[in-house]
Amino acid sequence: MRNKLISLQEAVAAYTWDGMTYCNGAALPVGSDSIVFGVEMARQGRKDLNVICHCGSQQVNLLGAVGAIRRVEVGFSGLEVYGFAAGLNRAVTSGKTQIEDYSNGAMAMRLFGGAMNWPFVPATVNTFNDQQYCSCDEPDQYPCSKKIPLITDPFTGKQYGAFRTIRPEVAAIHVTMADIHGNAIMLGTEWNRFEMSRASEKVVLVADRIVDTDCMRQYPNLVRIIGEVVDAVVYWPFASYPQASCGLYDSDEEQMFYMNKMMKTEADTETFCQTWVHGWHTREEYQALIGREKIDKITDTATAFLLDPYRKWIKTDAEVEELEKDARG
Amino acid sequence: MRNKLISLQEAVAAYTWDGMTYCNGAALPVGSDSIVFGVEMARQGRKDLNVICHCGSQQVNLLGAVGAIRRVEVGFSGLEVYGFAAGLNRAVTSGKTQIEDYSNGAMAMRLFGGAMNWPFVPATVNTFNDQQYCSCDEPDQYPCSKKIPLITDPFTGKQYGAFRTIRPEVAAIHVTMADIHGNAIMLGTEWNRFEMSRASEKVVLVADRIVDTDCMRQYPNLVRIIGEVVDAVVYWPFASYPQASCGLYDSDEEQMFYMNKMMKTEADTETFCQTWVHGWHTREEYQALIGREKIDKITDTATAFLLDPYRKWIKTDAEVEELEKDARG
Amino acid sequence: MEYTKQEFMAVATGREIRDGELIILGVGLSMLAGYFAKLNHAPALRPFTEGGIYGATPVGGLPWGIECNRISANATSFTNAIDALGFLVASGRADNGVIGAAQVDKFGNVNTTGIWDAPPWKEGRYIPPRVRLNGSGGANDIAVGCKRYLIMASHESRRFMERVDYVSSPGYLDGGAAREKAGFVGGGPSAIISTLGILRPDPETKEFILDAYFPFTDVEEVRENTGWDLKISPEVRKVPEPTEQELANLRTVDATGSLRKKR
Amino acid sequence: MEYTKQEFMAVATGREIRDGELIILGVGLSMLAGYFAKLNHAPALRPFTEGGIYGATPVGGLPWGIECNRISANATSFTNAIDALGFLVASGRADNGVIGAAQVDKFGNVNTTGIWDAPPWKEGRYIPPRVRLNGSGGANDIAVGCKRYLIMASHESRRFMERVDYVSSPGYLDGGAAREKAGFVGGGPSAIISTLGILRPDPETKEFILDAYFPFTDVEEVRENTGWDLKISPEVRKVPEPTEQELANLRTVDATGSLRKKR
Repeated sequence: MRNKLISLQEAVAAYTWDGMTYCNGAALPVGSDSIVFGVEMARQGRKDLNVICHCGSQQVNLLGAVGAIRRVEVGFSGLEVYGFAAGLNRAVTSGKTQIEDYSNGAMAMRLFGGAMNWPFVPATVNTFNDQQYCSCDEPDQYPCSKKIPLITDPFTGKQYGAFRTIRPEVAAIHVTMADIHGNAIMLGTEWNRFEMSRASEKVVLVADRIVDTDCMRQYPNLVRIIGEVVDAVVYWPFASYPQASCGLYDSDEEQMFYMNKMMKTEADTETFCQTWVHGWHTREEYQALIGREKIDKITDTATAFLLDPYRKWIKTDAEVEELEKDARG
Repeated sequence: MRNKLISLQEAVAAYTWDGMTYCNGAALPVGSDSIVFGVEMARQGRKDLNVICHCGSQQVNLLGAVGAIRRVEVGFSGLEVYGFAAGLNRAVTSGKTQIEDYSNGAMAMRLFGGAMNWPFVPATVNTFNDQQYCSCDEPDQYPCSKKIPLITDPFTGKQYGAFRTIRPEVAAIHVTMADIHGNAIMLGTEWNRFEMSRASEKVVLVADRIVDTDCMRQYPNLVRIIGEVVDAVVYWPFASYPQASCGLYDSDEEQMFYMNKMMKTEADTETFCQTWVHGWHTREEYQALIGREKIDKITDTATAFLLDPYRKWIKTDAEVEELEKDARG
Repeated sequence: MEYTKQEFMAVATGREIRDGELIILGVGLSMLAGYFAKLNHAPALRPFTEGGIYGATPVGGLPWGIECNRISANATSFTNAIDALGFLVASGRADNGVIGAAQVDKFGNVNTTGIWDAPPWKEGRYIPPRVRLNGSGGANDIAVGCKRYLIMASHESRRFMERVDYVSSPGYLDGGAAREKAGFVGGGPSAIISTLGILRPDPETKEFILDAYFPFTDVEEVRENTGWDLKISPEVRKVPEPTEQELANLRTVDATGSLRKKR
Repeated sequence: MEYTKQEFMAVATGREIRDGELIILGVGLSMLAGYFAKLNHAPALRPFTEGGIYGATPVGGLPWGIECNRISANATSFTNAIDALGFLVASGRADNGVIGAAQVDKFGNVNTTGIWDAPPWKEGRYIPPRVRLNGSGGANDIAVGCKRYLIMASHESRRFMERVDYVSSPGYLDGGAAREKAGFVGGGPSAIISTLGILRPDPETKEFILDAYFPFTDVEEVRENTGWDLKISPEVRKVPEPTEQELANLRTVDATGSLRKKR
């Protein structure tokens, strides 16, 4: 398979566009997510996005705060112990962003159904309550009959709901390690990254580390995302910052609170973006911005031992740069 | 969690019964399967079984040959390059065993739906052909309307099929490595063992190796079967013999052909069983029967390196015996 | 003894958790209550998170989220949402769960989605909320699927409402047989543990009534802080103080003292 | 040049496989044809098996099965049947697949389930077969889902039938627009490669007609060994002999010579 390494800027330029259906994640707001990809989307000024995610995380918080999101389908939009997502919520309450609520389980099942190319999946959750009755797409109908319509089980005659399945146009998926072909290993829970990688028409991986394919051959059962379905691989250490990446770094508590606080107003968002969206271009600049002290702190994680078996296959920055050159041809 | 080690004989005595719905596997006929568990079921004279498997393997071949199967739902009943399953086929063509055909994909999806506790799963395969039209449960109706009934997609109005989901009473699942709590690692393809472990009411693991739980803590992403859903763990090296176990041993070509040849007639099956079903009791006796030469040959496998990362956590036979004693209390 | 209301709520919730249960825990208080129970009286508890973290206990204090490294450092398995929320929860397999509530009503319906001036059910249409909360996350799956589950909420009359603005996670819906009619596989909420006491559903009407109150309050104060006409159990009792052992165990789990900082 | 009919069939099938395709391979001939293609002219082929073995090439000869260790020794990923047969195949994502047939009819419907004296469609009821075969395995999923697929079968009139006893894997059903009406996501079989030649579907009627025959046979022999009134393409041609390079490549994949032992 071909070498799929591509720069972050090129990846966003090539695989995202205004008005698209974009899928991110897919972890919880404190963990693994392709945050840096969303930041670059903000930098390149993407707008009118239809976002699919079971959990928004700081990525959707930022994209919401800068007004890039037309509509979002979500299971959980908050930041867990870090609070409500101030930027996204500002967009939602102002009416700028339409929000369609499902549960986290429902989002996973709908992606599963999309990966299967099923017309719908049976809904045993989200029914007979406001997840079913409220739809931003049909605001004038309450209870809504179209969002999660009722169907009859042909075997028992009982009534169940039906979820619309999801086939995103593009998913940007954060992984711990990838090889240049797009085979990837995730440490920590997958959430629905496995299903997402199969449901999406295009898949861009955002990897904290690039490893040799020999790593995959030693641990094929860990390779849950396969090069066969991946279009591009972006190498970006701290891709999930300020959130965590299992085995590599913890969430940056200070930055998590600071970022969310800045998302509260348009003006503060602007200030935040000057530094954190527009104030860097390269991996080196990004890490310089985070700062050595912070990096030392967040990489001192209790999960570091989980990376040990794979360290010998990890490419150095210089090696990855060579591979990136090869990929450009 | 408690120590769930149990002897093979006790496991079969405690978790199987005449007339039950039993799920095995779930690999293909050349690979991973809980064969020794089925052999012990034959030894204990289980009968009238309703068997669920996507691939029968030599286990269902034997159980069919000894007349233990009333009905089997299956995706593939053969032995791949080793030929048709002579014992099962004898039972099927004689009318002793009813066979309900689905595709391998359908069996996996139906187990997935069972694990979800969904009433049915949409069927985009197996429809408009004889998998849908023929049912051993409704032999007088052709085309059968009840096996894979048609349903209407509430979103588009198009017609699809609906598969009955599966919730087996007991599954005996072969795994490469398990700890005493029932956390397990599979090397090689999972087939549908992940879904099966969640769909079944009771789960018995049949493990080629017992490892320390520290192995699971180093590789939690590999632990796809969790102690939380497992009832009992049987330690049995060469549990999949004469089929293969990825990382441990190849299929025994000679025995695969010999066994299948013997299944062709009732008399030869009887002869085979005298040695291979009734002729041993302990792990040691079983390995003695296979013989040192064969063991040396089949364990000289090209996949052996896949086991390397886990070897340091593997318990010796003596250590497992101590743990088995502890489990008995 | 010195403790915060939040600590008492965590201990009281933990006491509701039985040894051996397969239980799904959410972030924050839910996790603290669950791991407190495991340490305190339920060593065989089988806790997991909705992303599929199994066999883990938190290290270094309250996890910031359920995929925080603090809950990932000693897991025996990492799987995924399909597994945890689907196979184990939505399926009806999990014994118990713990969810939080921004609003809860007298039938145990929970709102974590938003606050409306004109709630959808009253307005007959859906408009953006005045205050956006988080959405249901995995709580809807837990509320529908778990054999039983526990609700934790701060006891204030603006939160304990006759009817919540939006049902994110269904309790007993309109009460009586309504939940049964909906066909949910799980049994519904078995208790609401608040910062003031414990409410349990009437077996027939499914209306939550006051079963017990915390030692630092009384029935009247609980009623005053409840937005519906709260019924009191004839056997209403005072919840026993946390023992020193219980508090010590709670604080072992809450190593960063997150529950001590709040009121 | 010396080769067996089976070897020619494998080479001819391999030639149908295009570089870069995402292709699902079954056991036996199917795998040999696919890996021959990868070695010979399609280095960017992306083959996988129905159990979810990716990135592998066989070692030590023809794998005994698709979970044989011979195909598991250098994989880049092992997943599962839901992934391979569901996400990649039934979904319509895979470009190509190769299946075998015990019986195949003029519309490319394949039977691998059983042989009946009174087939279900004729009898109007389902009774056990006289000869039980294997069932569809993953072939039904492949036949329904792959963008296109190839059928390999031994060319004998008892196998090339007007109508098969049992449709395990649907081709074009009753021909014409029948498959389209069924709504299958995949496009149907693009060729039947037999031990005597290559049949392709008429674009309108979907009836398979003889497109080419192998050098060691002729049109008449092919017709004689076909159980329906086989139509011949006006452009019918002789299939070029395998080159030495092709045979060498095939035999590299078929290291144990399994195709040389058979006739």
